[in-house]
Amino acid sequence: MDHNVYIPKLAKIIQVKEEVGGARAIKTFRTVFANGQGFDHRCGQCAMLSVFGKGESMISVSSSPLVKDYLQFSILKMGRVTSALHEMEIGDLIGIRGPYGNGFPIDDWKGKNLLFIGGGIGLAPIWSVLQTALTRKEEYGNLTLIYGARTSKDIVFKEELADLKSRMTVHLSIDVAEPEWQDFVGFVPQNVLDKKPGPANMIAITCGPPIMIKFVVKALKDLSFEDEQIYTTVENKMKCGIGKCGRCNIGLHYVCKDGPVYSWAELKRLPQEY
Amino acid sequence: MAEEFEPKIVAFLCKWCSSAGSDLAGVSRMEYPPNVVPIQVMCSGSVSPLYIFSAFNKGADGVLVSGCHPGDCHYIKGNYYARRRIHLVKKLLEFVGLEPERFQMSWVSAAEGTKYTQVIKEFVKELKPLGPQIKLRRNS
Amino acid sequence: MEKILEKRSLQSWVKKLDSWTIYAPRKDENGRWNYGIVQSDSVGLDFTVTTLPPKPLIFPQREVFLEFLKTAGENQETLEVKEVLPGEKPAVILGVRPCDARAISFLDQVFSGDFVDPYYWARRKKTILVGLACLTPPWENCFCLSAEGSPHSEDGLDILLTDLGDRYFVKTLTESGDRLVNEAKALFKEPRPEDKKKVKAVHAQAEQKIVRAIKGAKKDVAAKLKGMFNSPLWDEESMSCIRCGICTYLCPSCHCFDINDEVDSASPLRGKRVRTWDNCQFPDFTMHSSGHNPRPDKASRLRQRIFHKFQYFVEIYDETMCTGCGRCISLCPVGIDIINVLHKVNDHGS
Amino acid sequence: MAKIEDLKEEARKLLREGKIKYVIGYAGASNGWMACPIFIKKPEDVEKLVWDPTCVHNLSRFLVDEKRRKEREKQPDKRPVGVFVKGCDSRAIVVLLQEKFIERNDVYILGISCENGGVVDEHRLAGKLEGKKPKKVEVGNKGQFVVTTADGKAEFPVEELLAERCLECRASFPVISDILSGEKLKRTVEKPFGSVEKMEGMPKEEKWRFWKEQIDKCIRCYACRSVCPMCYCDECVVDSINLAVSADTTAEEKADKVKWIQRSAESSENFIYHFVRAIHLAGRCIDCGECKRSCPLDIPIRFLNKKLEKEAKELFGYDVGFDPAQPSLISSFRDDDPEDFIR
Amino acid sequence: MKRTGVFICHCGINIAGTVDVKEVARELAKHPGVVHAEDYVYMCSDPGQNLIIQAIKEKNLDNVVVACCSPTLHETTFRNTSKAGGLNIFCCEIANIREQCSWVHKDKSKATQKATKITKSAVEKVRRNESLEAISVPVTRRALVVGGGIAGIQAALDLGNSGFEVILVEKTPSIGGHMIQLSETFPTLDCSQCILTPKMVEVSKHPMVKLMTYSEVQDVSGYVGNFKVKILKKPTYVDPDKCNLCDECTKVCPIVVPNEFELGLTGRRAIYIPFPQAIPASYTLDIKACPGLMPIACGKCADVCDVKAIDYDMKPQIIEEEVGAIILATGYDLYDKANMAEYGYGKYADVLDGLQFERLCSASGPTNGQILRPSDHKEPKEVVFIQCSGSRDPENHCAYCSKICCMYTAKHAMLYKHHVHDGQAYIFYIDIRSGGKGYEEFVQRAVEEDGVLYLRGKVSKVFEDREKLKVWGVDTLTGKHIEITADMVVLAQAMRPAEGAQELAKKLKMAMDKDGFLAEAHPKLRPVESVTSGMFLAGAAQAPKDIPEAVAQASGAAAKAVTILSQERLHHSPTVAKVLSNLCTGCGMCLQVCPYEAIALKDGKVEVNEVLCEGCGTCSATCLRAAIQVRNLTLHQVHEMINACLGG
Repeated sequence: MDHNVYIPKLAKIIQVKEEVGGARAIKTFRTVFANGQGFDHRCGQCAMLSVFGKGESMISVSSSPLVKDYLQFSILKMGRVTSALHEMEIGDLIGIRGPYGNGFPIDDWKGKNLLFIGGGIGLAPIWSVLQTALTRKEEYGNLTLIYGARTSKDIVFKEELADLKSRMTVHLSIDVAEPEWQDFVGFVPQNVLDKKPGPANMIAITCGPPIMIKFVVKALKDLSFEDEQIYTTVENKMKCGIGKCGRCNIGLHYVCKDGPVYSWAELKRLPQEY
Repeated sequence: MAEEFEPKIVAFLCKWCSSAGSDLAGVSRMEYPPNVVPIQVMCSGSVSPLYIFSAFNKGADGVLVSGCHPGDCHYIKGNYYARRRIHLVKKLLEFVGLEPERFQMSWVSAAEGTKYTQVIKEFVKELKPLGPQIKLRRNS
Repeated sequence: MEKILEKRSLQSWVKKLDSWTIYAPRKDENGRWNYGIVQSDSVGLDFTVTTLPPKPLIFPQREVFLEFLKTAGENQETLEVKEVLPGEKPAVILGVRPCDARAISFLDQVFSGDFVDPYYWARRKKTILVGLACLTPPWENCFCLSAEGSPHSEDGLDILLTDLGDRYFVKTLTESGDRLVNEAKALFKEPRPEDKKKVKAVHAQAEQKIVRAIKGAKKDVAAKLKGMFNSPLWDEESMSCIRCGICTYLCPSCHCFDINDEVDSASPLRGKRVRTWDNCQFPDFTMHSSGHNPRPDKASRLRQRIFHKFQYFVEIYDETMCTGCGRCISLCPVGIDIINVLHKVNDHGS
Repeated sequence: MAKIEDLKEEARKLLREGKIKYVIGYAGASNGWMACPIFIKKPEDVEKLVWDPTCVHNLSRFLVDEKRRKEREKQPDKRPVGVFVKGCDSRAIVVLLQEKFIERNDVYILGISCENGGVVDEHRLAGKLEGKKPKKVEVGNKGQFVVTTADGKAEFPVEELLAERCLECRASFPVISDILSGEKLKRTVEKPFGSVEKMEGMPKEEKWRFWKEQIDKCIRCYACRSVCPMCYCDECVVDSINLAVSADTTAEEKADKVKWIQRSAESSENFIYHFVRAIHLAGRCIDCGECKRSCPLDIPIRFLNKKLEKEAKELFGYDVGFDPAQPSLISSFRDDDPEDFIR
Repeated sequence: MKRTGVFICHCGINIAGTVDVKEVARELAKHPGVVHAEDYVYMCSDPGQNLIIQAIKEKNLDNVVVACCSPTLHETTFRNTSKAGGLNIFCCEIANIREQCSWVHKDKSKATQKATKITKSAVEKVRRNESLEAISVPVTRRALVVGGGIAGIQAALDLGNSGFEVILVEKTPSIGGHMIQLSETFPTLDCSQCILTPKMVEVSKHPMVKLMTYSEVQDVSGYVGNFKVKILKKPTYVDPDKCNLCDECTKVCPIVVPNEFELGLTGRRAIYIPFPQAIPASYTLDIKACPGLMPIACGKCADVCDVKAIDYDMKPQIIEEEVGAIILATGYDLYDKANMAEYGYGKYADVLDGLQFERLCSASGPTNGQILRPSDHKEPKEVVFIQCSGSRDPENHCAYCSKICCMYTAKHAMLYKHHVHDGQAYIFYIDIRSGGKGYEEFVQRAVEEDGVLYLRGKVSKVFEDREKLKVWGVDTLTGKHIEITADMVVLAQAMRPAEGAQELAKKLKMAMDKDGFLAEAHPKLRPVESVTSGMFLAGAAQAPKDIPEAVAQASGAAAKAVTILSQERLHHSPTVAKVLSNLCTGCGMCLQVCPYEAIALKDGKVEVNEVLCEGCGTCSATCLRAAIQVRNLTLHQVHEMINACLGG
């Protein structure tokens, strides 16, 4: 029998960066396998991270597939495993299984304009596409990012975003006004309506809290986007990651295997189980 | 010859009486077997049945709960609640056939270094012939 | 091949099978049957039905996936992760009811596909299923016929035995089946024509005796269900559900599981990663660590159970994930009756 | 056997007047001969209600669901629910009141006395019928049980079929109710703890062998705690996953959730689970026997609870489920509680 | 992962002699999360402490464990050390490897293993400690004293003299309590009024004391340092400022009722002054006795009052006060007459209780100090005193000893002899308890100088026989039946908690013992404190006492109260219970077990008053859902400690 699907490969943490502190802390980790590399994944795919003694947690890969020499994960401290991950330091070993899931159909998007709409930690899954599109800028139309967080402190990839502004259109927002804040104040969907991106030859990729996605989609529809033009990712509790343990299904879709990426058109056909 | 069996005992000692009592035993250089690892709690009344079950589950050969004598509780009546709760736990464990010797409770005051020593000596003595506690121990 | 085995020769046959661990139904003090390891001299097949299906013998409630050990050296700590595949002796399960065997054939599909489950197959490949056809329904809630099975279904089995009074009609269905017979060739005689006739007869009679049935073919039920996701039916039917795990844990085809780390020692860190059964009726099954739960109530969980068996599974594998064994009905503490629920599904809108 | 016609009439009236949300009662089941719980919202459906010796379920369990439902709903329907209770069931309601889990006006109690002593035990009946399937179980005019099977009626003296817990029941009538059918017959039971005493008699190692064999069978389907009206916690202490989680639950709180036991259904873990449940039911279990009945593997869980009920009574003079005002067993003490076991 | 530093102390050879400290350090170094482990000969020495501070800084430790002697000795030391290193004091835990290990074991390897486990379990605990700061609440720097007897007066004076405002509440019209009723006091026979009245005046004039007579405490809310008190001021219908004590009103008042002060030996009017030296010196109109507060009904008193001090429209007032501490000195009453039928008490006029006899002896009493029979005002020639009347009789009356009866009975007999030289005093006693300075000598004087006849035995019956009282008893020494024909019988009635004291205690949520006396927090170590912090006990409210004891306890209580009032803010250990409200179902079991009333139910969940909570954790063991736990000793922590103790 070939490789045992349940046995994670050991990976070393080579970089830890605190993106957000406090109660809803977010850290970004970079890891490499023994061979000094990551694995080959598609944008938007996930991996099952192990902290031995604590368990496993499904995390989306935020680094671009084009980057070969590490895998990057941005992790919100939420439960047993993620808390343990947040305690990890450079040099510590974790286990990784994957990549899992379908990922974004970026090849179908060639030549199209890409509109990224993220909220909070939702930037992580977007990040891999965004980075890829940036590196292959010539293959895509213009790129726009609309990203928001509760407060300026809750914004992830702060430095990266700063330097991104020179390379693509970036609209940031925070929920409530702050003295230093120059950009938009309000929720992400409001920012979308405010910036009025046109649907022409556009693909919108939105990730974030379910409630945000709901209203972002509403906003996009108001801006007369078609369901097929809108892509998002779905989260559900996962254990096996390979569509067998039976808990992450939305209808007959196993999010771990058939998801997490769905076009709004597909998602509308599925029951509300996420 | 094979090494003699040394029972592993966890002792929950209330801070004000029993732990102080065991300190006194130390100050008076009384000797007793090193099988007991003490855990200081504020009051015998704070010893949850979960602690006891868990200790056996994690391989304790014996568990001791020790508190102030009735009427002496630093918190007025904690040890009375303990007395009731522990009694029920003891009855339950015995009911399923765990050796009664394995779970014991004692009143040891801050002045009773000698008694503490005595309790431990007897406890260890009674446990040795029983051998390791495997009934409730997690096999790992 | 088709053979005849005198009932009295059963034990001699089993005696020959010493390279296998033999499991067969045993009766407990409460008169309930369950599989256990048996010695040849205590083998008998005069049982009704086992409370637990043979499922646990291939898909055990607890399966160790791997062991991990973290050792802290002077300055550098090392982490070992060791795969633990089951290495038990090959097994024969005697007296598998056809419904339970069919269920195992479903599990075979679930644990294959683009991700093959090594633990399941390590056991499955080494297990031979010797079925026993039902002549009378083992209990009042059997409905295998309407679940596309039958009291003498051969799916998933290596051998099917049919009780002909003083003898068993032995039909081998796979190579392993043949092998098992060949272990004790001498004991098996060629069936006489009347034996074959009798088998047909008893099989036919057995089918007559099954009283309970689900209305409607699987396709229709599946189609009906599709439109019923938001039906009030689920709330009504789940009112009396107590959200226990009986219906799923005891189901021969339910296979949902959980994966957890079990720490044996904190320092040095040593432990196992284990798979345990889990089930869709427990509230924590789908609950996110944020506290959000896509299936927050009994209704949505009952619906998931029904949909998984009679809608999703049908669409994916073209089978209903139910073989009509009737366990969930007979053992439900509050009398929730899947057949009834399906009737209501059927009558829905009509 | 008490008649429930008047209770049905009352239920009909209450439903008609919209005084109650629904009625929890017993109805004939489709899956066999035992009654099963039914939830009646419409007056015309009250007809479906039955009362016979197979009405084993403790329906007060469903008051827990009702409370959860109310907590989930935005504008909950706060009307009381009607519930049929036997003696034991009513004592469960008393404990729920004692622990302020429900309020008296959350529930309209339709009480029925087990005048002939209680309900039947499946296994004992099966034993009597040698494989024959019962169709119906009734109470005959002489109080005996009349069992109808495919080949006619058979009669059995009550004691031969009664569930063990019914034989040991000291108050087989509702101790609290809004309307009562039947007499409040106080029964004298020679051995209210007979079953437990038998086991206490066993030698230590025999006891252990017995319980080891039983507890090893446990597959942790949690039917025992799911069916138990006293196991109303949203999150059981032995669960390693937080169920009672709200937005303000911190990651640390979740990460620190103690894993008292592993999920694996192993002997050691099963024991701790059943110990914790037993000790948490001390002074709360009202011996409705549902845990034992529901157990698909017939683990006699009830004995663990009964044992502690016995100790509560004998050591501390504590009776469970009679007085909603009395402090709980473990949150009270007497200066002269026995302490002969203490060194 | 939290970075822990472990420091193992040799304590010279005290630890190192039996425990291989190096080995312990090596083992701990391997423990997850431990980034630093070292041993040193004396950790508590300055160099030792500096090691810790350095390590905290250099290895930026999150917390430290010091394996050394018992926490009772150096926990504070090392917590301050870690504080000096920049850590919260709760980031330091002590592993007791001396008293509980090295000093009690000989086998070095086993002792070392044990020390390792103890230390590991301390590591597991400290890693999960929360950083906490002491809970601090402001203090209302005023006190309430309930009861204007000698104890209450003393407490009020001590507090006032310490510079704190005091509210002294007395339910009767005058302060003075029972002591003011006494004639002379044992063992010195100095006049009670002579020694008390100056104190009464002092307290009434004291600038810091606010006197509220004829008032009752209605409700107390809040907690230590911050009590809110509701006091009911009953109307006296007489304006003390106007009243000039002309006494005209009593002359015209048509109503006569028994005089409480004289214990019914005389009567008083509906409008009255309790006794001449009453403080406040003013009259009170007893509304219960008065025919009606209106001219039509009577109104005579108002008519004769020139200064118009009488005001029928006076209304009861509720006065709200805020105080930081409360002293209860509610005193005692005598055991009810009705219960002593066998001694004819209440039936025969000449059967008196001790207080009544005091009044007879008192120069200001109804008989101006002559001892006369109430029935016929003849001088009694033979008087029988019965001790333990209602005391030490668990079957029929009170189980306890009323403590002062032996002494005052001796005094009574003595006083009687001083008044009636040819009279004979008999005392029935069970045994004589005369512990106390000069007490035993006093009793001897009674016997030797005044020829008082002590009869060891119990009186079975007292009955009237031709204007005399027959007393039947048994002399338990001789076993002989005794019959005495007496002119007067005086009963040393048992002392009971003052009437109404128990209701008050309930309002204050104060614990009482089985006899209804207020319960002290600890019978030996905290005798003047009540279980409820901030509330203190003084005088006979807590148990039968004589005057010196009552005074001493009053001063003790006052001193204790000062420990609270002398602070701007109260500081309280933060290791108190916290509620995980998601898990709480509001069953209230924790509430029932809490000894400090620190837990309350609020809309279906419990809440902890962190100031009242002492952190005993009994609630956490009681809770079925782990919904209430003590900070820094949570179930999770203990779970991990158990693990470590078992080498897991």
